[in-house]
Amino acid sequence: MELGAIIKHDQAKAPKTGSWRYMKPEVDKSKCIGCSTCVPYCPEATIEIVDKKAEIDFEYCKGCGVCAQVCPAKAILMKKS
Amino acid sequence: MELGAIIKHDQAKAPKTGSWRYMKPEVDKSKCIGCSTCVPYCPEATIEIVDKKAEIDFEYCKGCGVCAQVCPAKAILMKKS
Amino acid sequence: MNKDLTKHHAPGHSACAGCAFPTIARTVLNEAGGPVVVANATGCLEVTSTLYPYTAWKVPYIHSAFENASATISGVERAHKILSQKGKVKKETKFVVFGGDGGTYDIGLQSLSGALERGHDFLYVCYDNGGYMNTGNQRSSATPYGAATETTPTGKQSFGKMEVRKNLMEIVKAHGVKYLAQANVANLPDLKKKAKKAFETKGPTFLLVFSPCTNNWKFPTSEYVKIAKLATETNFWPLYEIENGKYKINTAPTDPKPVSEFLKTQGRFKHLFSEKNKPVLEEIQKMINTEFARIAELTGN
Amino acid sequence: MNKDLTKHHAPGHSACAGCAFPTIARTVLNEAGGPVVVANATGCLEVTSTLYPYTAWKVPYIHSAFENASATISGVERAHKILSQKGKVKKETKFVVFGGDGGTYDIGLQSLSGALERGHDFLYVCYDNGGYMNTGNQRSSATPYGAATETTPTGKQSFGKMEVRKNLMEIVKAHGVKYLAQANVANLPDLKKKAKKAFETKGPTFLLVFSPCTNNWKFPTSEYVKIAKLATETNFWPLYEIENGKYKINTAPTDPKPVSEFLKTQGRFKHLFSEKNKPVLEEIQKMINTEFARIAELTGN
Amino acid sequence: MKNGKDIFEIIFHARGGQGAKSAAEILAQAALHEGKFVQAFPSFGPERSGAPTKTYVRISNHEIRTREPIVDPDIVIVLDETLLEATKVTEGLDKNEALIINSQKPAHEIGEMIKFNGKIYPVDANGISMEIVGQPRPNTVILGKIVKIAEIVKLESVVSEFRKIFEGKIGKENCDKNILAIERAYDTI
Amino acid sequence: MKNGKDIFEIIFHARGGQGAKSAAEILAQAALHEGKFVQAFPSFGPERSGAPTKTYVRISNHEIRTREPIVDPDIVIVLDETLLEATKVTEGLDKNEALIINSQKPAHEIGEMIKFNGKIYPVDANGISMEIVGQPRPNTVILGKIVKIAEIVKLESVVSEFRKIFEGKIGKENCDKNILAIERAYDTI
Amino acid sequence: MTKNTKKLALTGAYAGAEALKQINPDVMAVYPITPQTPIIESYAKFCADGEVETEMIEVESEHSAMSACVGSSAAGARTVTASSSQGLALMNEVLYIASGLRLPILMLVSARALAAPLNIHGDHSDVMGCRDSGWIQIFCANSQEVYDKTICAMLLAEKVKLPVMVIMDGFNTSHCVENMEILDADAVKNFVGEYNPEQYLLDIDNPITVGPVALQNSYFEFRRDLEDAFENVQGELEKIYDDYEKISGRKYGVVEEYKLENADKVLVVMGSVAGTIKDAIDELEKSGEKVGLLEVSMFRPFPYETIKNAIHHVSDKAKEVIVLDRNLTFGTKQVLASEITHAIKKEVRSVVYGLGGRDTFKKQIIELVEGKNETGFIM
Amino acid sequence: MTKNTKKLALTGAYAGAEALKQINPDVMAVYPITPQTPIIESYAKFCADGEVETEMIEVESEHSAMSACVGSSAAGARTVTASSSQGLALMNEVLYIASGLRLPILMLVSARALAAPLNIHGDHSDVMGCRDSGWIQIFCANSQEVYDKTICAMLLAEKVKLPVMVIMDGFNTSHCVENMEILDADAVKNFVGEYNPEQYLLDIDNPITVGPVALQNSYFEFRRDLEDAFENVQGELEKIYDDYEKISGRKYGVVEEYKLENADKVLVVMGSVAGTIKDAIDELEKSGEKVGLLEVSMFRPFPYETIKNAIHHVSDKAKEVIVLDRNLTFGTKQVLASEITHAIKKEVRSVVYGLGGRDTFKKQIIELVEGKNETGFIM
Ligand SMILES: Cc1ncc(C[n+]2csc(CCOP(=O)(O)OP(=O)(O)O)c2C)c(N)n1
Ligand SMILES: Cc1ncc(C[n+]2csc(CCOP(=O)(O)OP(=O)(O)O)c2C)c(N)n1
Ligand code: SF4
Ligand code: SF4
Ligand code: SF4
Ligand code: SF4
Ligand code: SF4
Ligand code: SF4
Ligand SMILES: [Mg+2]
Ligand SMILES: [Mg+2]
Repeated sequence: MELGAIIKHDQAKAPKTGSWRYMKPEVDKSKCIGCSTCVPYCPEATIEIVDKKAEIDFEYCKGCGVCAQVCPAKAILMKKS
Repeated sequence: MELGAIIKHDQAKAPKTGSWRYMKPEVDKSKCIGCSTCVPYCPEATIEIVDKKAEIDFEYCKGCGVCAQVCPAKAILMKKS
Repeated sequence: MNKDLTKHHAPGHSACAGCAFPTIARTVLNEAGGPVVVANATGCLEVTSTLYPYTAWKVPYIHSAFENASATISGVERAHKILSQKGKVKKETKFVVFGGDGGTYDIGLQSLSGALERGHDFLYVCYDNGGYMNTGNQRSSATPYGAATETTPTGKQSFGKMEVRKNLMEIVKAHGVKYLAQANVANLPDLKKKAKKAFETKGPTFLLVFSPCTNNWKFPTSEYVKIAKLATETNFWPLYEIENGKYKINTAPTDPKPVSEFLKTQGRFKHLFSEKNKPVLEEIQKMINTEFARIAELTGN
Repeated sequence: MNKDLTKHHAPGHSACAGCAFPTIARTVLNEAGGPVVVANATGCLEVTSTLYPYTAWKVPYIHSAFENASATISGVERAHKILSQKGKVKKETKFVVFGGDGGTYDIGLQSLSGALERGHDFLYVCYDNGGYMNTGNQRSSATPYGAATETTPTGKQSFGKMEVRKNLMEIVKAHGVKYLAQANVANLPDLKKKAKKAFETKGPTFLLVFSPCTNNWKFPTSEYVKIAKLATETNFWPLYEIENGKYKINTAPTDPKPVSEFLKTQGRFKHLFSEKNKPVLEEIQKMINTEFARIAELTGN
Repeated sequence: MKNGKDIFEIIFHARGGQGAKSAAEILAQAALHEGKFVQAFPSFGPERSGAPTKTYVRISNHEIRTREPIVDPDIVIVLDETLLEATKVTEGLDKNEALIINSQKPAHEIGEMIKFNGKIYPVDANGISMEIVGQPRPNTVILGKIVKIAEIVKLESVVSEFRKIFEGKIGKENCDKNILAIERAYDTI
Repeated sequence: MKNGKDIFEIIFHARGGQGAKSAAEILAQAALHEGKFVQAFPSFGPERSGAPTKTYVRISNHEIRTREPIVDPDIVIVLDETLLEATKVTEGLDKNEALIINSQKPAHEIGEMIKFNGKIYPVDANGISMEIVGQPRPNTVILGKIVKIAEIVKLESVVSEFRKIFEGKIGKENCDKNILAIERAYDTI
Repeated sequence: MTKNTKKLALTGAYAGAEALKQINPDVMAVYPITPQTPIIESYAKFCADGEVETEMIEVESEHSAMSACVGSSAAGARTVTASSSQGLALMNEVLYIASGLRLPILMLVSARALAAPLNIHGDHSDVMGCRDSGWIQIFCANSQEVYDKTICAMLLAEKVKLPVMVIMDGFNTSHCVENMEILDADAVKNFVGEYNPEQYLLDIDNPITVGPVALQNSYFEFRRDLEDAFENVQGELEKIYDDYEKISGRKYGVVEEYKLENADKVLVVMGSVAGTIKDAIDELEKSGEKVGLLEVSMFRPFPYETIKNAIHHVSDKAKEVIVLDRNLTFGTKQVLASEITHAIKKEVRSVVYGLGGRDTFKKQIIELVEGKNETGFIM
Repeated sequence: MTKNTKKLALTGAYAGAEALKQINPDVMAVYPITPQTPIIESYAKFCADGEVETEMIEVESEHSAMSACVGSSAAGARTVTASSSQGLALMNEVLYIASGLRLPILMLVSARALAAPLNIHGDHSDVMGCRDSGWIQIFCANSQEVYDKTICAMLLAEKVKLPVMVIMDGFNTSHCVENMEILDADAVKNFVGEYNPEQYLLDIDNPITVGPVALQNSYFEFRRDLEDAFENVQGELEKIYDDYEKISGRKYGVVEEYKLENADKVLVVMGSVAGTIKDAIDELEKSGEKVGLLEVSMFRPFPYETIKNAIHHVSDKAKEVIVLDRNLTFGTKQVLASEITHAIKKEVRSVVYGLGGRDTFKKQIIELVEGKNETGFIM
């Protein structure tokens, strides 16, 4: 065991919180204007703008729906996963 | 012993702090104008005005000299006891 | 995962889906502009980010107990000072505490007060979700008047919490802190500016950041941004700062919405919309008007 | 012994000859105007008044620990409330805490803050002698800037305490306390008035009372009144009150003496009168001017 | 109890916030009401909305003394089919034992997905509760199905416990709707 | 040491704030300097200015191990004659042992007052220090007398310890004056 | 026996809250901490609904919670609280003060591990950490015991003028719903009676000073008084248990025995694991191993004599006395093992189990008894 | 041996401060309490005069003092503090955290009674109250030992990565001026060396997380690690003592013996009363009573084996092993008596003395040994 329980960040040890997901955000790339509004609000920091479109890392996305809620273009839809 | 060390006020048990006294306040009754200035400032609450003159309870007076210091009439003198 | 956003606090943490504080933590840390050490009081942020064997923290991080984060950072900061003097550490470093409202307004207040008084060079960030959320939603002294919590439940003889919120901003200000500000997770540009200013100020600084809790305020997981916005739009949570004793309101609604707009979004206030509790609702609106007027007056405008 | 003055606290206590706080304690209690229960934090007042088997207290009195007097009185006050409701106790009763500055500004601050927030009906009296006197004169956050104490001694690299006093009045005020005031043992009519007002106000109230310490400030045992007077005459210790948020200066010197007049009466400031420490002395005068101006401005005059 | 068993062990799989705890408790209270011995406890952890959780229920004709977590359940309940991916819900279940799952999918499809050849009872608890209650309340609705399959308590006991616990909280009308939904789940095949 | 004694025990009676502790310490340090074993400690209590206090000093040729308070002193020092009223300062003193007291009164008068027929050595330590130092410093001044009577340490050791401890604090001039006063006390009969 | 008892399924936490409700104390000062929260949350609801006449003081820390209890109890009010783990550690100083002042405060403890590292689960580190603070400590194995012993403890505290902790295992007991029975409210009300202290702060006409300074001349005597008070505890508690049997039909002792008579081996434990062990013992019996169980319920004061008498017939001949501690002390003997050694004046086998909520299985107990685990730990 | 040693007469408190000065730690976080104050006051003076390079943090409570130490030590700084009594009780929670995090913090304790009632004098209640918090505890009998053991303890802490308390009796040792010798500053500097932890917070490029949450799956393991760490302490301390002898000429052990060889009776104690007892033993010897003394210096971890070996030749035949505790626990065996019983596997005579500063006289020890005091108390 680590001395005094001191640990180091290791993303490989991260629980894949994608398994929490109940609803899944789907970016409608045709609607997405790449405005980045959703990016900083995602609690899991899973959204990146790739080629001017929002892209979600489903390994960690918990499906909260915050992104969909804040998107000015209504480009994200929450679907039952 | 008292239960839980709970005690009650009993003046008879009070240490006679007069024994602390190194200098002794002497009220010069001829000078004292009975103004009461000294009374509330005495840390030991030992001064009373009796017949319009300050009177000191030497059982508890520690001889601090506060009374002499505050007396507007310079009616109290601190003497080596 | 988003690289820019995960330089300090990474996903894999176990905050509730839709929780606000991860956004606060990483936004603040991003403004440190260099090495930064974090101390964290026990609470939701701490428990969800350091579940052995995984830590979400990519920067040096210490958690000791619930009530002592400020004392803990005091030790770290002074260690840095002396070890720098002795040439044993080289890098200039910033120090940040994250504490929940319980760990700040209540059980950690004395530790904070002491650290402010001693003048350590650190930023204290209180993410305020108005209650002890980690333990399941008990009242704190930051819980809003009228809110139902597990220890201030509504009942035949109760309309929820009956005491008004402690005014932590004023308490911290009274310590002569050079820079302190109230911010909101919904307004990130504002939060960033404030964090930056705080980091640039020598000595202790303080941020009080509004942080909705989906789980215990009882609103859908998707709503934290909307609800946080409403808090400022209703003047429930004004955005202001106090710099060298001078108050400044950063942005305020020109035409504030009634506070009920904010309250009605959350289960914890549901009972206030009964006929019986109308007076409580009115009371709340009054309190909010008064407090906002007080701050506005202090800005000298 | 003087009957009127010893209804609550009697001689036989072991405070240093010439100590100020007995005067404060009995003067305040005399204004209760009826039954009163005292809670006391560990400190000089407590230790000198309850040396087994003798207690100087003629009223119900409780000492629990150093840091918890406010929490202790919270329990007493609520016990009174419920036992009254249940008809088990009959008398209306006032509740007072006496705490030293260490037990109030520092280790007891959180307990005080909590009690204020909960809104208990009690008066907190902090007798401020600017340090931990019971343990032999260590610094507290009430110790004046520049004062030498055993833990802020003067030395090759030190001119005494280097941090400014915590502003306890502002901190307490920030809690929304309805009545609080700064008083001075040298001005008993003013102290009485304030104590009375405090007792008459429902909810928590607060008095901060200047209390010279012959032993550790290092002045002759006869001088406490004179020195305390000087504190107000130099604006080192302004007499003011805050009632429902409104500031009022009660009496102020029309032509304040320089603060050095006050400082030079005490051994703890002796070193400030060296050539080297001239800037410190000037700094102190400046601080005092600024603080008095701040209060004066707040009175709206 | 079913199959003359002396003790019946159930595991609920759900997400934090989905109310597995109250479902378990209603079940336990209903069994108690019928003179049974019961035990119900969560698999303790810092529960967060969304995180997978387990809840254990034991029902017995005799005093229950053990405090072990259940490792060999007689029935497993899955309140949220999305859990199937992350959690091995059939652990300890043999093919004579049953899996009840809130899902619209047919049993065989689920069976293939999770590679389980025991009994699978899907019930569209979300659909039922949305339809009848107007809100997703899969946790209580699914109770109907459990009662039907497990035969450890009577439907009326569950219904009456539900009423006892919730009528005060959610009002009679809403309560009636919920009960209707429970009954519907009981009836669906 | 005097009378070939192996251990010498002293009690100081004083008031809080009168500096018995530093007198005791100077004595101890001086003895240490001469290769003796020493021990000095206050009778512990919440000491306040003015309250009567006791301080114990042991000086020995051998290691001192006991921690007992002194009950059978060889010498008793009274730094303040007003203490005579309240305190039994001669407790444990037999008539071959000595009482040194800061007083202007003659020995016989004191002896009568406290009903003690042992040796009494009054010294006007206040007077001496007022005269030479300009301040009352009976605590250090009386050391001269102790040295003279007890013969446990040399005067020069005491003087040099005093200088070591105080010269930095009070300045050379003041220090010299104090030392002069100590010597005067040593010389007075 | 009283009629109108009610059969319920409750967690230990709710059972404790229910007992408190029926006691209806004057004051409850609390601060939340897992896994004590359901106790205080239920009680807050009772208050909100006017079901109790209790002033609930929701303070800002556990240090203040116990301090407010001290104030309230000294003031003359029947006073209760509840805590756990870090909370218990934080109020450590005031625990000693409560006992030193001889205040009959009742505290429910939902026992939990102590940091660092942080762990919210059950073990006995917290209560063992304050075992010498002058509080009576009573362990419970299940919800029923929590309910019953809470009621008895209130009476005991006031009788012997000492504070009492009633301890349930965090989560294992506090959060486990199980069958139990509660008494009629009136029966409990009569049983606990009114609290009328002889001396109390609010007796304005007879002012007292509570908590003075006692120096070399008297402190020692007050400490001995406190030790003397502990001498009476067992007798008084047994009397109260006898009386309680009359209204409840349930009989408790300072220890509980299970199949001890003919046992070759004895297991000694405290708390909720007793249930699992009983199952193990029954299973072992089938395979011919005669194992008995001694549950220590009253841990402070420690009932050496009772324990000696309960197991001496076993320990004299027994192959083994196995003592299970749910707590790990460092660089010394384990706490319960040490006490049992003293009681029976023989070495015991000391085993540590269940730290930080680690589950303990019947299988592991059987292995232990069968000598298949010699590590000294059940992990 | 190093030259330039200096013979002084110092109180225990000053001796401790002197040792700290020579160690010259990076950080000292403190809060004043009688009778610890002279330690921190002297140190403050060293700082004010620039004689040490130490950041002294004067915090607002003992809870914060230990918390700041935790922060500082985790940050990588050599960290010390000092406390006593109520202060030690107030920081109770954080003591466990310091050890759980394996932080080598050194604390001087001026041991004192615990309230209520309030008493400022010496006894061991405070340190006994935290004996299970995962700290090494080392007792000192006089100023010399305080000085020597403080130096050795700093090294020990860093070697075994555990926090250490060096304990002197409040007033009896802390405020008693007596002969002792200090080493040359350089000798101490070399002896304690530089502190270079492998992992620390301020190592910005290798970020670590200190103080995580460890649940059922790992907490138990971390506790066992801590217990394992305690296993090495005695060996490491003995090595350090050996090395220290080389520079000081003074040899320490985890226990100290006096006239044990031919003793018929043994007295076992900790702390300053040892001196008085030695005098008593010498006097008893004259009258033909052969009594020996065993001083327990390292109390945590408890050196059972060493003690057994030291007195088994006596205890086997001895009429009596008399164990003196300066602490009174309630409703259980006395602490040291209990430990000694375990060490020698025999009953001992348990006696409590010196509570709240009560003086202990040679005469009383003699009476005790001669069987003239059978009360179990020296009062
Ligand atoms: C001394 C102590 N008391 C109580 C607790 C239990 N506890 C842990 S976190 C917490 C509440 C945290 O509330 P807050 O600071 O507002 O943070 P949040 O969880 O809301 O983010 C409580 C009561 C504890 N860990 N330590
Ligand atoms: C927890 C705790 N820490 C420290 C102490 C020691 N202590 C007792 S009184 C005191 C200082 C009191 O200072 P203050 O409150 O200003 O009162 P004063 O003695 O100056 O009147 C201290 C440090 C204590 N009793 N308890
Ligand atoms: S659903 Fe939530 S977690 Fe997933 S991407 Fe959107 S905001 Fe992020
Ligand atoms: S907020 Fe909407 S439009 Fe903007 S980047 Fe995100 S998904 Fe695209
Ligand atoms: S000398 Fe001091 S104590 Fe005596 S009467 Fe005057 S003021 Fe009072
Ligand atoms: S102050 Fe002076 S004049 Fe006035 S009453 Fe006192 S002694 Fe007399
Ligand atoms: S309980 Fe609230 S604050 Fe805590 S993680 Fe969940 S949403 Fe965030
Ligand atoms: S030390 Fe100071 S405050 Fe304390 S009793 Fe003496 S004079 Fe008063
Ligand atoms: Mg919170
Ligand atoms: Mg003070």
